[in-house]
This record gives sequence, C-alpha cells and structure tokens, in this order.
Amino acid sequence: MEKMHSVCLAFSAAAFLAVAPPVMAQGNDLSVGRKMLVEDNPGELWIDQGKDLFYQKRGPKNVSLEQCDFGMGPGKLEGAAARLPRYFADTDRVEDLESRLLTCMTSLQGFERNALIKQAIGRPRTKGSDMEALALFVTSKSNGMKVNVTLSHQKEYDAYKAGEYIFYRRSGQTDFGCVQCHGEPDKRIRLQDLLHMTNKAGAQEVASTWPAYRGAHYIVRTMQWRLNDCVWQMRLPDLKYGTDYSIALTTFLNHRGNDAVMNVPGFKR
Amino acid sequence: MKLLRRNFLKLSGGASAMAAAAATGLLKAGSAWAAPWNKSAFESKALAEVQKNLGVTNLIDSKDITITAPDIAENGAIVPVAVTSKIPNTQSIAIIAENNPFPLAANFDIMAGGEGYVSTRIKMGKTSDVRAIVKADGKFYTATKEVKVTVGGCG
Amino acid sequence: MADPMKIRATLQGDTADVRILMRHPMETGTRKTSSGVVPLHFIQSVIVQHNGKTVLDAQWSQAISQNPFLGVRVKGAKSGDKISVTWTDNKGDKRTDEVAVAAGS
Amino acid sequence: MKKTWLKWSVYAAVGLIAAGCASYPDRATTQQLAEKMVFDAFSASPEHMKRLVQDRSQQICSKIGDEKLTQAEAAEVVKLARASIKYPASGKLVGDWKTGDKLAHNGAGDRIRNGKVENRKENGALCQNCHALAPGEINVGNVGPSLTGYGKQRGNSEAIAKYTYEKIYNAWVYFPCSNMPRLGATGHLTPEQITHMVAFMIDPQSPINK
Repeated sequence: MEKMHSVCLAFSAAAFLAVAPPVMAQGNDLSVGRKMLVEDNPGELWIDQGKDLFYQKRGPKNVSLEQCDFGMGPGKLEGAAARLPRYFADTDRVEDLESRLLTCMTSLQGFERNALIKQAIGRPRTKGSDMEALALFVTSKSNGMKVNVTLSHQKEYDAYKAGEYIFYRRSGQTDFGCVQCHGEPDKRIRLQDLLHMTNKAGAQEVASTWPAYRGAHYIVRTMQWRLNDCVWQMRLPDLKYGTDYSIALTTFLNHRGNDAVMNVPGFKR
Repeated sequence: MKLLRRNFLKLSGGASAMAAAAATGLLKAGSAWAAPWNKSAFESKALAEVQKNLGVTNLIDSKDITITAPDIAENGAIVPVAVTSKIPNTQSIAIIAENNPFPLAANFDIMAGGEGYVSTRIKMGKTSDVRAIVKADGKFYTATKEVKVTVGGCG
Repeated sequence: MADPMKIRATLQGDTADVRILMRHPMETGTRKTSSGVVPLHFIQSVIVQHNGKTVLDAQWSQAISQNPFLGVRVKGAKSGDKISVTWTDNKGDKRTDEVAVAAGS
Repeated sequence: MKKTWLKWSVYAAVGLIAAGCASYPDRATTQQLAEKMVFDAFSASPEHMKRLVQDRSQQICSKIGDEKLTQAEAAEVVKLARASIKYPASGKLVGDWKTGDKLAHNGAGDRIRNGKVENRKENGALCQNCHALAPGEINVGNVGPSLTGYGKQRGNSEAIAKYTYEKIYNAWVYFPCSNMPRLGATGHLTPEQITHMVAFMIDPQSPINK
C-alpha cells in the first residue's frame, strides 16, 4: 500500500510532463524515452508473480518461504532487502538476496541447489525464472526505504574489501576490471549509459534499482544476471551463481550506495 | 538470443494468419462490442495505402497534435509514443511508424468521455517518422516526429 | 490462462489518469527459435470502460511492444468510479480487469 | 587460580574480536581472500580459467581506488609493452580501411557462454563500443577519446602509421595502464587485423576522416 501511494505521486508528476508543451518533446535525445519507460514499467507485473511463489507451498517439503529469514527475522520482509548483503550466522557466510533465497529454497523447501541454479537465469521473452520473480517481490518490500548495508561482522568487512579489490582487478584479453567502464562520469558503451560506480550517486543507483525489467529481454533480471553479463563482455568464463565473488562485489557497491531510496523494479533498456 | 534480436523486428505475417486474426476481430470484448479489426489498414505496406484504408481523405497538418517520443530510441523494440490532440471532438488517433513493414501500429477510437490522449509503446525496425493521424468532426489532421533507432547492446 | 493486468486509475481534477500494463508476448509471426517460427500472436483489441460505458476502443497490430502499456485519460470521473479494461488477442484469448478510481494527490 | 585467570583472559580476547573489533582486513589478507574468490567463482575448462590469471602488467595496473602508479611501475609496464609488439610478416602496417571499418563496428568475438566460445570467424576490434568514429555517427561510445578526424589531423605518414599500429597493438607503450585493451598483445586481434585498423584510422578515404 505504501508502495502504491508513492507510485501514484510519481504518476501525477509524470502525467504533467506528458502534456507539457512541445518544447519538452524536442531536443530530448534519450532522456524522454527513458523517463516514459521507467514510469510505467512492465516489470511490475512480476511482483505479483513473485508474491504468489513466495506464499505457495512448494518443493519436496511442501512449505512456503514465509519462514525465510532475510536478516530481520523469519518472515520479516519489510526493509530486509535494503540491508543485503549481510552476515548470516546459520550459514556463517555473507549472503546477498539471491544466495539467501537459494539458502531458504534448499533448507526450508528442500529444493536441490544445483537444480535451482540451473534455472535461476530465465530465458528472454518468457515469464522468467522463479528466482527472478521472488527476488523482485522480496526487494519490492523495501521500496521507499533507504539502502542500509552495514559492516559490523568481520566477514562483512572482508567481503567489502574483497569486492573493492575485484572491482579494480584487471584480467583477460580485454584487460578489463569493472572500473574500466564504471570509473568515470557520463560515459557510454555505444549509446548505453555506464553508471559511475566509484561515485556515491552511481553506487546508489546500483543499490536501489535491481531487480530491473530488461527491455531487450522482456523479463525481470537480477543483480546476479547483471554481473554475469558484465563478465561475459569482459571475455571472462561463466560466472557461477551465488558465489562469494558476486556477493563481495555487491557488498562493495551496495554499502557505497547506502541512503539511496529503494525503487524496484528498475528499467534497463 | 542474437537470432531473437534480429528477427523480431521484421514485422510481417502470413496471409492466412492475418486472415484468422481478422476473423476473431469481431469477438465480443467484455460487455462491449469492439469495432471490427481493420484488416486492410493493418496489412497495408505503405503510408498512402494505410491512409486509404483508414478512410483518410484530405490530411491537414496540425500544431494541436503533440507526439511525445524520444529523439533516439535505445531499443527499437520498446519505443514509447504518446499522442495528445487538443483538436475539439477528437474521435480517433492512429499511430503509424512510416518505415515499418506494416506501418499502422494502432488505431484508437475515442468515445465521448475519453480525452484526446493515448500513450503506448511500439516496435520500430529502423529510424522513421512516427505519424499521428487524428480524426475530429469527420476531418483528418496529422503531425510527425522523427525517432532514430539504433541497435542496442554491445554486439 | 492470461495473466492479470496491472491497472492504475488516479484522479486529477475531474479526469482519471489510467495506466495499464498487460502481459502478452505480442509475437510478430517471424521470430525464429530452435523449434521453428513462433506464430503470430498479438492483442488486437483493447476496450476501456468507465462505469460500464466504453470510452476507448483500440485496435492494435503486432507492432505494439511485448508486455504492452496503454495510457488513457477519462473525463468526468469521480473517486471510486469503475474503470474496466478488456483485451482480446488474435487467438481469441481475452482478459478483463477492473479497478476503482483512486483520489488524486 | 592462575589457570582460571588465563582462561578468562583468553575468553575476553576472543569475545572482543567477535563483538567489537571487526575491521577492514589488511591488504595482503584482502588480496588472498579475493584471489581465492576469483578462482572459485567461475566454471571453466583449465584453458578458459587462464583468462583469470593476471600477467605482470595487469597486476601492476589493478590499482585500487586512488592509488597511484609509481614511476618505476610505469616504466616496467612500458618496457613490457614495448617488448610485446610484433609486426605483420609482410612488414606492411597499412591494410584495407574498408575491412577496418567493419572490424571497428564489430564488438563480438571470444566471449564464453555455457563453456563455449562464441563461434566467429574472427574477433571484432570493439572500437565503436568506446570511441566516436565517423562524423555524425550516433551509436558510438565515449569511454575513449573521439577518433573522428584522427587521420585528418595527423596525416598518414609512415611515422603516424607506426605509432597508430603500436597504439592499437599495445596502448600501454604510450599510456601505461590506460583503459584501452592491449588488443594485439593479449591476442584479441591479429597483426594483420591491426593493419586494417590503421588504414581505417589514417586513410583519407576512411569515413572517420571525412
């Protein structure tokens, strides 16, 4: 309900723009299109899909995910995703949203981990994967709240520093680390904007807009997919799902993105 | 996936599929009767043909029509287009992507109580003028806006 | 079974700003996959009604984007009025959803 | 008595570490941890795993945050870069600009998905991703400097051809640790492909010099 309300506010501003004088409609390059797409985001159709999956009794143990602890206590979803990644005592590991979902789907519901991972990244132009819809639903429960990834456990500090190290680590035939594309303001690969992630605002956008609707795939994608696609372009091998590498990078970026207001699904061309 | 990206914009349809589509166009929708789907207009391959099949006679350029769309579309598969008509008694708004294989993307009949405004998203195969044709009091008015379409992605 | 739409109708003055998201593949009939060409499959008709009275009767081609969006405005609306939307595709599948107009902000 | 005291002090120390004393690990610990993460994170054949192994220059060029390259490090990178450059067997550094134009607009090649390297005849030169090319071309990146008018400004002398060839083969000869991939040195492009890129850059007929 809270989410609906804030969305409605955004809509009234949007409606004003749409009927603004023609001057607005010209000289707009890419920005007008982006704004129009973000305002009415088909990714929202995935929230209810994820909600249904979350409360359904599923898996060999035939239970829902209602007892899953995302860090605020079992079943407490409000604001939980905004604090991820974080350390979990039960697994003795720092986990991001997707690795935590994997943990719950295996331990609570009895799914087989490898089978989940195999299906975690959905095919374009389908309904996407259960993981993608669940990740969006859980994250949507933090909409309107501030990103607040704290470092207090030693493993959280370790993950942050390892993520930073990986962000700058160059290898492979393109000599790329993350920073080669995401270290400066106002850069583009072809026409696609590159977020300036060494800057607070850029990191905030990363931390607050995933999962996102990926226009070219017509489905909702998660941060894990984003990282997969990056390393693919960097000519690195296949990134495994839910590894410490991804979690460390996400810890690094999300912590630096603290205080951003969560707003998912994002819209990525 | 490469294949997907390249093919989905080649908008076309087998004649039989289109005929089947047209046949279902008369289906009752909700409690209201939908207007018959204008097969000849949607199958037209050039602007002049579209106009003819929409029953457009004399076309008047109008500054009272605003097309809101990006100058450059990052992704030709989702090009947002909104049309606002300030022409009194606007009865219909057609959205046409002139360089598409089948240019007519949509035609909106606006009844009493509806405003002269529609917003949607269309697929565009290449850079093109997007044209709006507005019918008001039996006359036809028009405006265009160019949308540049580039191939997205990193190869 | 078609998926539900997401409809928002918000009052601005006496006009309802209606925004509709639908889930539909909008196949052009030319897309090739490993299992052959995906047949033409698209929404042909969208009807928007205000308290049971049709205010918009839209005809679409397959050039409308997958998971379509439609934005319209309805004059003379009040908070609590019913807005219903029905789409019908070329295979005869259809879906109707309804919302009440919410007060503006 | 003494024993008990000792025991308690050990508990206290452990408690402090667990509760209050968590902090950023030192550089060496981070490196060890992160390197392990890198090599645990990918599923690949031993051949493909080599893509994760840094060469000496990459190690030097992976400066974290605001860390600066020292003069000695820069000199080492330049020296390694200089030694890496191989010239085409023909000795001819200027190839065909039309072939170069196509390569400049090709961003594909050698990417791995599901363990398979994409099936391409040759790798693209990736230029369009990061550089402005012909005047008025919209779909170009800006991570690197604009190349519009590159040859127009510099001419097409033998010296410029050689500089351009070396710059593409291994940019770190001139700009140690720059963002520009060492396209020849890492094997992404062949020497012959690079001659076509040189032509694309400096030939007066090339669209970027129009």
